[in-house]
Amino acid sequence: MADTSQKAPWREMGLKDSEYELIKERLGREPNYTELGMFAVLWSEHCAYKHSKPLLKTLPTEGPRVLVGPGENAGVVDIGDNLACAFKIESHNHPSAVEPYQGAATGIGGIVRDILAMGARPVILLDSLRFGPPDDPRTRFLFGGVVSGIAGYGNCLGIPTVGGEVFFARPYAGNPLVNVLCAGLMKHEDLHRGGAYGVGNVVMVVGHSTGRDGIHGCTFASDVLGEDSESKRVNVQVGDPFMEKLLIEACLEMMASGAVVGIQDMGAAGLTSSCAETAARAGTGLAIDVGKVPQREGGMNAYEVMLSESQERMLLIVSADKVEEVKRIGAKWGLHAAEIGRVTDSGNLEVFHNGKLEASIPVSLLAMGAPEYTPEAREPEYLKKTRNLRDEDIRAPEFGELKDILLRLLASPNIASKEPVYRQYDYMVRTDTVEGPGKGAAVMRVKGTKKGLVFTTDCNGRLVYLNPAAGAAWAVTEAALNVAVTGARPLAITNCLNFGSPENPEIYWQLKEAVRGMGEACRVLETPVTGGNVSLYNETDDQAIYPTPIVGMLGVLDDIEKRIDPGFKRPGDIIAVLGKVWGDARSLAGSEYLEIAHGMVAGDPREPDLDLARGIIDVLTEGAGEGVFSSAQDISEGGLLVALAECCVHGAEGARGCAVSPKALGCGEREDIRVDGMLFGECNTAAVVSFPADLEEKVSEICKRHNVPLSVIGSVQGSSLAVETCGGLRILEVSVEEILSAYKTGLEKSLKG
Amino acid sequence: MKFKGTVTVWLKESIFDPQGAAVKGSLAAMGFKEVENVRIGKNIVITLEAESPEAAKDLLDSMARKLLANPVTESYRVYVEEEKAGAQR
Amino acid sequence: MKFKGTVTVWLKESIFDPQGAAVKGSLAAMGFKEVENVRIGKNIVITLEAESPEAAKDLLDSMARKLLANPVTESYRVYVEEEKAGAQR
Amino acid sequence: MKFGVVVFPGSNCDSDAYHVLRDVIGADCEYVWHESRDLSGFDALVLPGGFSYGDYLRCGALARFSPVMDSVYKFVDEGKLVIGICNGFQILLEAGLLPGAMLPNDVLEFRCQWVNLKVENTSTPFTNLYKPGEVIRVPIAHGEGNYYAEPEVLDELERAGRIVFRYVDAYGNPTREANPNGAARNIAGIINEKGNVLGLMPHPERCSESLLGGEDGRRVFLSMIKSLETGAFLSK
Ligand SMILES: Nc1ncnc2c1ncn2[C@@H]1O[C@H](COP(=O)(O)OP(=O)(O)O)[C@@H](O)[C@H]1O
Ligand SMILES: [Mg+2]
Repeated sequence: MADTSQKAPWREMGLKDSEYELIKERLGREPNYTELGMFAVLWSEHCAYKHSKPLLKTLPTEGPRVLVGPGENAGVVDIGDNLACAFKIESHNHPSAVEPYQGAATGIGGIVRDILAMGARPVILLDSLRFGPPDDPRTRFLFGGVVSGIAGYGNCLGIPTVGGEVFFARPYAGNPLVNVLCAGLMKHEDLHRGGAYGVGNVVMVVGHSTGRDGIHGCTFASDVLGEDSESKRVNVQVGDPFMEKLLIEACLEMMASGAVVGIQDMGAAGLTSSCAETAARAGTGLAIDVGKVPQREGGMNAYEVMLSESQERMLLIVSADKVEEVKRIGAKWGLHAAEIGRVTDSGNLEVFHNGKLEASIPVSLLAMGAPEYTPEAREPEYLKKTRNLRDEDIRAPEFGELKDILLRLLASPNIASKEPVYRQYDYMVRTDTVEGPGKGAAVMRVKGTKKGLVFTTDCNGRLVYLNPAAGAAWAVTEAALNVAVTGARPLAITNCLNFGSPENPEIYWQLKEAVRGMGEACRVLETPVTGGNVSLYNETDDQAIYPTPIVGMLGVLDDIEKRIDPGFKRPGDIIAVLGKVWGDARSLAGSEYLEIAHGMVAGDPREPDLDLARGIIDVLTEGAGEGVFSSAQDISEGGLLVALAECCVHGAEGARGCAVSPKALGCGEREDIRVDGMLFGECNTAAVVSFPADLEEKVSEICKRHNVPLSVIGSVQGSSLAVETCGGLRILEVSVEEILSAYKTGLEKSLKG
Repeated sequence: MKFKGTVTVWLKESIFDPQGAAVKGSLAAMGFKEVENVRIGKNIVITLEAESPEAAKDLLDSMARKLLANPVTESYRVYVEEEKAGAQR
Repeated sequence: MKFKGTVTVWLKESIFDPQGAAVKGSLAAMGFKEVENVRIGKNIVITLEAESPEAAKDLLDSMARKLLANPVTESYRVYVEEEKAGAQR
Repeated sequence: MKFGVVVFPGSNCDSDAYHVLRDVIGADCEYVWHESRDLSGFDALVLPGGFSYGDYLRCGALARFSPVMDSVYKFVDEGKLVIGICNGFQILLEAGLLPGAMLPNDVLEFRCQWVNLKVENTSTPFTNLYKPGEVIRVPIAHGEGNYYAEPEVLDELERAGRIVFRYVDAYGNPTREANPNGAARNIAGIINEKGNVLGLMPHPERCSESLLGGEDGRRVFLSMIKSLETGAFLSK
């Protein structure tokens, strides 16, 4: 072992001097090199949440439906009928920036194993992606690689990728975001936990062999490993989806056999984190021998085996008398299932290499002893400028320009159809996809029940950038409305907090504010946070990304036959807005319109009216249950006009046009209203619905009951989208063909440049 | 002059090659017990115009670096030969 | 004796190779105007035990025929060299 | 009468086929592990979609050497019914039970979408419940469905009515635009000479319930049952 007192190897490993001192003090001695490596990975921001834990504690995590909250591998929610849904979102940003295909592919692999670790069968994937400007060649390379990586891995697993997001903006150019959500289904009694329970139980590694991949380069010290390890060092892992598919089937079979006491995926920090976390959860210790871990290449030392991030492996804690059964199932699926140690009562993680003790650390210190930081928070300078957007700063467009603006918005890669992405994903495998990607939230049936599960991911980073608390609340609200416009009730969320460096006070302020806004929205909408992931240090050359707290939401439809979708259904149906459309300059803050038509990212987004959002959700779910609505769509990117255009795009044959007048929304009554604000404003707590004329009274009665304003703005008719002002002047008419063409070809065109 | 360049692209040695492993397994199941290891790479054959073998090699090298191989996970090699009319591959 | 066998697998000449065409297109877009044709094949490297180079070649040929190449669309070639300990690829 | 759904390592539409056969249609159905060699209890087999052996090397190439395949040859010889869907079709090609081979989609991307298919031959055990020339809507999901065979083989398939499904537009024309992957002559599915082995890239099991957006695929399975019950279109 190298003498660690000579130099400061912990610094190369990413530990601060103060953290090293803390380790020494708590351990009562100097850690050896292997131990130091184990601390370095487990005390990294990624594993220890050093900068975010104090904030995360403020999020609401409880609710009558929450079976398992944050702390386990994934949250679990009761969906009735003795069924439960495990779901979680996770980032793979940095690996994807280096090698987009493998980075995205192994991102899928990782989140799928998290869901598997809860005892659930992984059945649904969503991908939430952020890239730089589409005309940048680097973006095209990253975009192409990420999408085919998700397709390559997810399709092979046979888990449908049923939804997601793609958003392009300059701040993501050097640092794309790749967040993936996985959900799984199980019966209540199948729930498993990641705990190393039962002294004497056997520790097993199942799945792939362990190689040198993923051991972070900077943690190597050449004097320890020798010259030739230099060439062997690879920081990108290559995914093997075939192996993962076998791993899923094998682990589900092992769990069903009753052999598995505890189970944990091996993700970041591989064996070190899975051993430390399982033992810490159970309050036990583990003694393992790395010589017994199946290895891909010979001659790996304890340090390498403990830190390897080889993919497609799970750690199992198995009843001593069931080891043979686990081995038999492993062999059936052609997988390693190796006994590597035992659960002990020592409270320590003891690592042997062919019998020789290489490391011994208290698991509580390793898994829970990392310091927590509450850095300085300072309101960012840029807000002074961006907040200061006045009415007169936005040139009001001529009526004659509106059509062109609408078509440009529809063709904007942030709004245009994402079909070029999702047609590469097998979104139908498993035969449960009732509403796949393309229209809004995904609607999945649950075989054997009448139920539907509804999933969406949402976050508009531009809004969060301009007002972190409001933007994060909007992410929750938009997700909830996306779910509700299918007729489903939002149940719970998972989130992935993508931010820059928390050591920058302005970024920490963004993080703090965003968490506050998210927590507040979740409390009012009664959608607790069941888990998630934090990804910090997303920046290149001091250019931080837009703060992007992505919300993944789960909703439930009691009767899937009663679902609704955004497409207009019948000519003659009444079109109305539920909620409030502000229509003023402020509602244009951070809008796609402001960026596309005026080249501005500015304004101070209002906070969503959460009580109103709650009311709208009640109206939508109740109305859908009673079958009153023909269609429903929330208002988000692109505002009211784009929402209407989307209702046309998804409309039934013969019901693709509409004529509306926003008069009923207060146009002409309020001084501050402007046409572009009315048509393109995004920060509105509102949804567009259509319903047969004879149901108006009923709809209005439901709205009254929930205190939700209902404004009739027009009807389904013709084959174009037509808008009139209060004066009756037709200010815009666009044929549905033009709408379709802009919307369908926008993404491909912008990527081709 | 016309050249036939071949760029062979491989996953770096330390990276596990799932394809190779699966093929090895099948070969073993088919009775080819003699097989110790299998790795699968790409072979990209490019016919091109260049002034000299060295120029051709430089061009191919640059194509490999920029497009044909991903330096993070792959390594490559470039071979050049003069293309004879009607030559057999 | 230990051998390193290489089986190269190609789409038959008569079959259009869309991948090769796409790579050619990308290369042209990147400014490599000198490129006339691109074809992409597989390179399968197999280390194996055999009594002699001929025996190794026969084994590899049989693997290629049965598994490594699809005779409907692909042709293959087999190369054998003795594996020297520590040899570089 | 009993269906078997073969499970290869990496199959992932096995449970979909099983679900349709057992829960939607109510047929007797069982999974068959790829190492099993006894197919004596079965009248019809489904080789399901997915990524058998990761589709490494070539789609279907490694699965073709699974132990169960020896018995599948015998099963076919006995005149029993085998349907290969997507990856199952690729396995049948690799196994030589159907002629030709698959190339990567000409768009060089995986494609998941609904397509229109024309049922070209309704005198088969798999299509006898369709109307001749009927256009149906069925999903595809594959990266390598670009069917290839030598021109003589294609001519022979045409002549013998062995092209069972073709990609067509809404009006039944086999246009270039209607062809999602570049398959020769818009071929989506073919049958063997004897008429008891069908391979097709589209997924009938994904459109056998109205909740999933269409039911056009169900009659493939119902046709098989009818044939088995009545002996119609079965060779001996
Ligand atoms: N990366 C992606 N993967 C799969 N589906 C996507 C992706 N991006 C967008 N979609 C789908 O395209 C549709 C429109 O996306 P978006 O405008 O973000 O929808 P929403 O209105 O639901 O917020 C949704 O159905 C969404 O699931
Ligand atoms: Mg949206």
